[in-house]
Amino acid sequence: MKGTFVDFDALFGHLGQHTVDGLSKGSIYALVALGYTLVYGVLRLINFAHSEVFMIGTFTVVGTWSVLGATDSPAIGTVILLLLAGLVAAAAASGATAVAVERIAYRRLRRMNAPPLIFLITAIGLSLVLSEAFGLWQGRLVKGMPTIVERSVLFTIGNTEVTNIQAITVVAALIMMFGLDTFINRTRYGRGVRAVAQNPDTAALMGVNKDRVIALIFLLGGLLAGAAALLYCLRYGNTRFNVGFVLGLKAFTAAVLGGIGNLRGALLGGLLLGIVEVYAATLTSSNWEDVAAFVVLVVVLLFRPTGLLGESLGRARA
Amino acid sequence: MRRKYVRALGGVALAAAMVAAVGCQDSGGDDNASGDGTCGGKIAIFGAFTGPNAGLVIPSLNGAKLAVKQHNAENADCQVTLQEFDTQGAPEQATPIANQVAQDQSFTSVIGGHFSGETKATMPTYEAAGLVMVSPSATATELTAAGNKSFHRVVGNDGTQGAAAAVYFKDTLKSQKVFVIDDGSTYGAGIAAELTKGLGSQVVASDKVQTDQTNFDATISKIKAAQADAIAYGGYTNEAAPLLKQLRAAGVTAKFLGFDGLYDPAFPQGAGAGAEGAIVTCPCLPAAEAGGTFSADFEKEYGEAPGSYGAEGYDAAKVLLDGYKDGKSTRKELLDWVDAYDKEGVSKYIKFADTGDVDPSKVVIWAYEIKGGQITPQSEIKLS
Amino acid sequence: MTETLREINDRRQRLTAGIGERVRALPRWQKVLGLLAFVGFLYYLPYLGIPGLTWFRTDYIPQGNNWAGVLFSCAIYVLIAIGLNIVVGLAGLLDLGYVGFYAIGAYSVALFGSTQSPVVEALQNRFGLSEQWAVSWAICIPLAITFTMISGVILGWPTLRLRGDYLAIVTLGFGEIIRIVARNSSWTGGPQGIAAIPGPEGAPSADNTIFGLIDPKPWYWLALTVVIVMVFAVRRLEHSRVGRAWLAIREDEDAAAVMGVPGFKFKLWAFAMGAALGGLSGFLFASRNAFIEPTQFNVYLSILFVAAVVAGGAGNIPGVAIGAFLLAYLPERFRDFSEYRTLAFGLALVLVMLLRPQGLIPSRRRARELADRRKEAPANV
Amino acid sequence: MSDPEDLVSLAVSEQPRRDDLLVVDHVTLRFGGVVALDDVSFEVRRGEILGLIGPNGAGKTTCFNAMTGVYRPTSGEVRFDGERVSGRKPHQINRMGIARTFQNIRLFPEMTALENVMVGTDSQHFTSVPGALFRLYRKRAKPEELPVVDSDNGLVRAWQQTRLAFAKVFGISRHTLEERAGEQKGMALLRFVGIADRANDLARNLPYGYQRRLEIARALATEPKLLCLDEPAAGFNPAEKEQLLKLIRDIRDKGYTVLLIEHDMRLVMGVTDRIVVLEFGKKIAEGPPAEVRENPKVIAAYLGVPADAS
Repeated sequence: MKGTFVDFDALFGHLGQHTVDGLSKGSIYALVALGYTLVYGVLRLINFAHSEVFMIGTFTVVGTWSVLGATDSPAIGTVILLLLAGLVAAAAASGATAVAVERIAYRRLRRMNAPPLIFLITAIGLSLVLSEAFGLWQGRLVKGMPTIVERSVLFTIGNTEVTNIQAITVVAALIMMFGLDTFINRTRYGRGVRAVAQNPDTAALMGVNKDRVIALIFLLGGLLAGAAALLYCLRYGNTRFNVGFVLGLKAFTAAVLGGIGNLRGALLGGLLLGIVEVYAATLTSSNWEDVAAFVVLVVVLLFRPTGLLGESLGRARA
Repeated sequence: MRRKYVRALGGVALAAAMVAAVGCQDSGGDDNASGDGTCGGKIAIFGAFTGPNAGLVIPSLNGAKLAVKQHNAENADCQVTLQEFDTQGAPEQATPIANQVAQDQSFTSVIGGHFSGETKATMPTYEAAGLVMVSPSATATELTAAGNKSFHRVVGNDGTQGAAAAVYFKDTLKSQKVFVIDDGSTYGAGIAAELTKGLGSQVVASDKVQTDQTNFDATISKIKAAQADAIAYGGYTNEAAPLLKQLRAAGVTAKFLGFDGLYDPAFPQGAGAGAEGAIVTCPCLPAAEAGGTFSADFEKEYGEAPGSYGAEGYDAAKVLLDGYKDGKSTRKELLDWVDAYDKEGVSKYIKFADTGDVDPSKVVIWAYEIKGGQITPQSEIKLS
Repeated sequence: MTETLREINDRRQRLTAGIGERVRALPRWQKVLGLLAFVGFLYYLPYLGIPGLTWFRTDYIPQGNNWAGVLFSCAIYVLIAIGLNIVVGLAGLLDLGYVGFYAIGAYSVALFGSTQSPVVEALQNRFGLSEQWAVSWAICIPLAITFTMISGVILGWPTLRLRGDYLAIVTLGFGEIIRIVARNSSWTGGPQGIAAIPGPEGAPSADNTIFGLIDPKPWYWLALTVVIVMVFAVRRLEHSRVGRAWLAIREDEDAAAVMGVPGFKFKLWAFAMGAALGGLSGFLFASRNAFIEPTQFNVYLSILFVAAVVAGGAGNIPGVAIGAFLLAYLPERFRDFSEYRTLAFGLALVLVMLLRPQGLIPSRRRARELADRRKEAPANV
Repeated sequence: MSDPEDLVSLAVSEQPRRDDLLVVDHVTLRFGGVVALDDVSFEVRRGEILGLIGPNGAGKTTCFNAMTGVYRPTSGEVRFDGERVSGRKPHQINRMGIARTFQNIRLFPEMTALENVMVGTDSQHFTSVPGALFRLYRKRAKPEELPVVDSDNGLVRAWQQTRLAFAKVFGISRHTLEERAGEQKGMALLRFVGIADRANDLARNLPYGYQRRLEIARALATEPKLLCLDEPAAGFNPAEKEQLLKLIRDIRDKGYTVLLIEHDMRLVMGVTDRIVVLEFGKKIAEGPPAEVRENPKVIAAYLGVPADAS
């Protein structure tokens, strides 16, 4: 056993590998963080139930695959079919959940003009209801699923191995991120979103349907969470009723780190958080990674009180 | 109008005072079953019957229930009641339950606790009340080190299991470089420390993961860097299953050994193909080895195999039930009865040392291997 | 369906409001007398034997928990809620890491008061003290309060400049850090926790006559007394320059600063006072249970605390007290539904927030605020 | 004004009257490339009512914010009573003796009118958490400060007498004295601005005119040497404006110095002693109302005719 608490050799010996690991871990954070950031950017509220939107996505993937009779490492055609089916089902389920949450709870509260704290507590309640419902229904232990895509090393740079799953995760996250960015910044719907984010009342006067825009925001967040759920299943092959809690917390941290309400901030924050965690876990042991994550958050907020890239969806164009 | 309020207030106050004076009843008041010759009594069983860790405890509860059911069927004149108290595994919930059981004189013995934390929190209370505790699954070494008189367990402690695992690594697997991981829980960290003690210099490196962790990249790099040929994991299924799955996916082929926390059908299910060939040690007898018809009865009753600590739960209840059958009906008599107990159980031969541990020579540790997604018995680990 | 519910709710609200007005109209000495009777009733609660009311005892069901023991937990939660209310309800700061202070209070008495703690053992070795030596319980009280206040200031100093939601996530991180450090460090007893934590009569033992191992009633009375003292203390703060400053900060921080309220200083005080109360409750909790381990202080608990405070009625002591009481009491009373406890709690939270966003017993201010807001909100939002 | 019952008047210092209280000394303020204030200099003299006027976008509010420490000038400085204003925190600036109201009313909506004013009086007080909790800092009580014994009920009377004896022996805590003083002064101020009848109503429930007056009362409660009013007449009808004029004059008569930012020329002309006119961030005129009214540049600015036309 090593006597020292901090093991620099372990970190710097394979720095590239740890960075790649961190990036792939962080891209899932980033995708979930986008959901938080979208809602926060428009409504200025922490959608605590978003973590369960993600959780439902993972269970949908498990369900879809088991219905389709997936087995370990199937033929390539089947793989693509399973991935597509998983993506569609998870995105649909997550998106529907997110919109339902908005319709059932938040819209009513908005009509009442309730203060943000009330939204937060409602969201906490919803989050408890959803995760407990799955805990009761699906049991509380980890649920395994078949390994659809066998891990293989795609290419090696020095002593850094990049695997196919890591590549898929990062690339998929980047594509979705930029797709969303384009959608928000270049389309008519996106303009509506930005208008509501900047000033809801003026936007309403200009003929933007606020309810529609907000539903759209929740839908987008849900779809991304569904995609994140598929990537999560590919990478980890397990899920649990409370999988959302820890991941949601991390994703929210990532969103704040990058500047909540800022799409690019969510990406940056997610990736950074993933890297910080892997570095910290390597440097000490895995049970200190959360401490490292939160310490980095506090330090960043001390010097940049609104996160790395600053907040506001409305000004996301930079 | 005002006067009415005054009178009403006064009336309420008076009523309260009277009820306080007269109705000073505490639910624990009925002390009938104290050695008046009647046979039978009430046993309290406490543990995490709900909550995230219930899966590990339910088989034990079912085992105890089965034992009581059989006893009551055979002895119509000596009925025993088993009262469940759910703690969710939390010490702060177990403490008031201990108060409740201690104060209710109709309870004459206790089965539990199931986890070390709740046991540690409640041992002094039960001891003060003179209640005998027989635990099916609290394995922390220090529980029997503090000189507590009432605590007994029908299960080997972490020290024995850690030592057995060390022997297994040395003799059976012939591992030179063992990587030790634990989940930082009371149980996991404790047993990993015992193993590390037993293995000495063969431990090349270690890592601590945390509960609900899902990504184990850092741990895997460490294992690769250490070029370990075997991995030991102290902890539960929820982290072990994803860890093992990711380990195998990352191409690590080192032998994987877990402890009784993984003696759980959900472990091979969660880890999938990756679990194949993994070893799980457990101070519990394989169903086929368990004495008599226990596992058949258990399967008939609950439609599934006994699982983790099913036999221990049965044994814990049986130790007490034998006492009731023998006419023991006070807390003192039962405590003495358990202290002197000396009989073959379904999981092992049960005879308690002074500390409350099973006589070390009677403890059996088995190694199980995951084959085809099933936990199958491999061999008994001989300690000496 | 929610509309009908709301209607019923409104009707009930009018009814209870009438009662409230009438109670407020009573002369002062009658109110004092009523209050005294209520306090007396609270002290009498562990014996609750009034026919009809025995249904409320948690040991009314066979698998039920000890009634006085549950009352103790309720009192601890109420104490936590009163502390959290200073931070969330009065000063309007969203603290999701309150459990950190609770843990620090509990660990203060465990680390310094228990003969089994590594810290005490280190002190024994360092100063050649006997194996029985440990810091006495009474000295641990100021220790716990001091440590928690200091940690409140340490947490608040850098973070209180942050805006609401940022503060929430940073405090949440703080709560996690405390737990992780407690679990991963050897000087805190690690995951094994610490046993033999002393009470007023010293280390837990069967010889203790009042605060013994078997009967939790004295512990409940102790906790209740602390709660009552703290309610008075917090009311003193509330009805002083300090309380007004907190409210002003909650209402409009910038305007308050312009009116000469040193916002940072008073926010720090709010944190420190809230932390001290959290620490005190952690202290009582640890002494009573005589054993603590890090898993008891997870961040989930702080989220539940905040939920209880808001659902009870933030800013109003009776409100937050009832919220905290129900949080501790309901799961124990309805053990029959044990598997569904959390689900039911979540549902209840959502329903309370949708139907009664101002909380169960709102502060009168807040009730009016929300009623007004509803009127203000245009129908087509 | 030496009447001890008068709680509203500002305690007049020994300093000579009519000296400069606040000096704006060659202040320039740039935001990026935009010059919001361009080398502006003027001063507010003790005991006067100074009007700061100008058309929309002239830099009135910017100037106001520079004077009250919200913005730090790019060059030049603002001095209050000889001390620099910029770089201090808002509550420190209040301590120096500058109080302000807001153009868009910013009361504490969930507090009563009296509580709002008492937040202001609190700025002169010292009780903090330990003081409010333990009340250890005690002063010997003056006879009029002692608790009264007036009840007919024997029990209550006994209690009151106990309190009296206690207060005689141990004195009265600073907290109690400050609370009492704050309440008295708060009520006096509410009477002064004419809204005492709604003292116990929540600020949000007050009518608009009352809210404006409450803001003034709250600012006065901090005992400012300089009271800055930011468009106090916005949204008022002529009758209300007339009442406001009277109130502002009363405030001056009580010894306060007033800086009035206003859009409405008539209001400014009627009440101010001197006027400073800004346009496009520059000072274009300064002087008594009659003089400023005749100033061609001012006329041009207000009528939209270029000033250089002559």
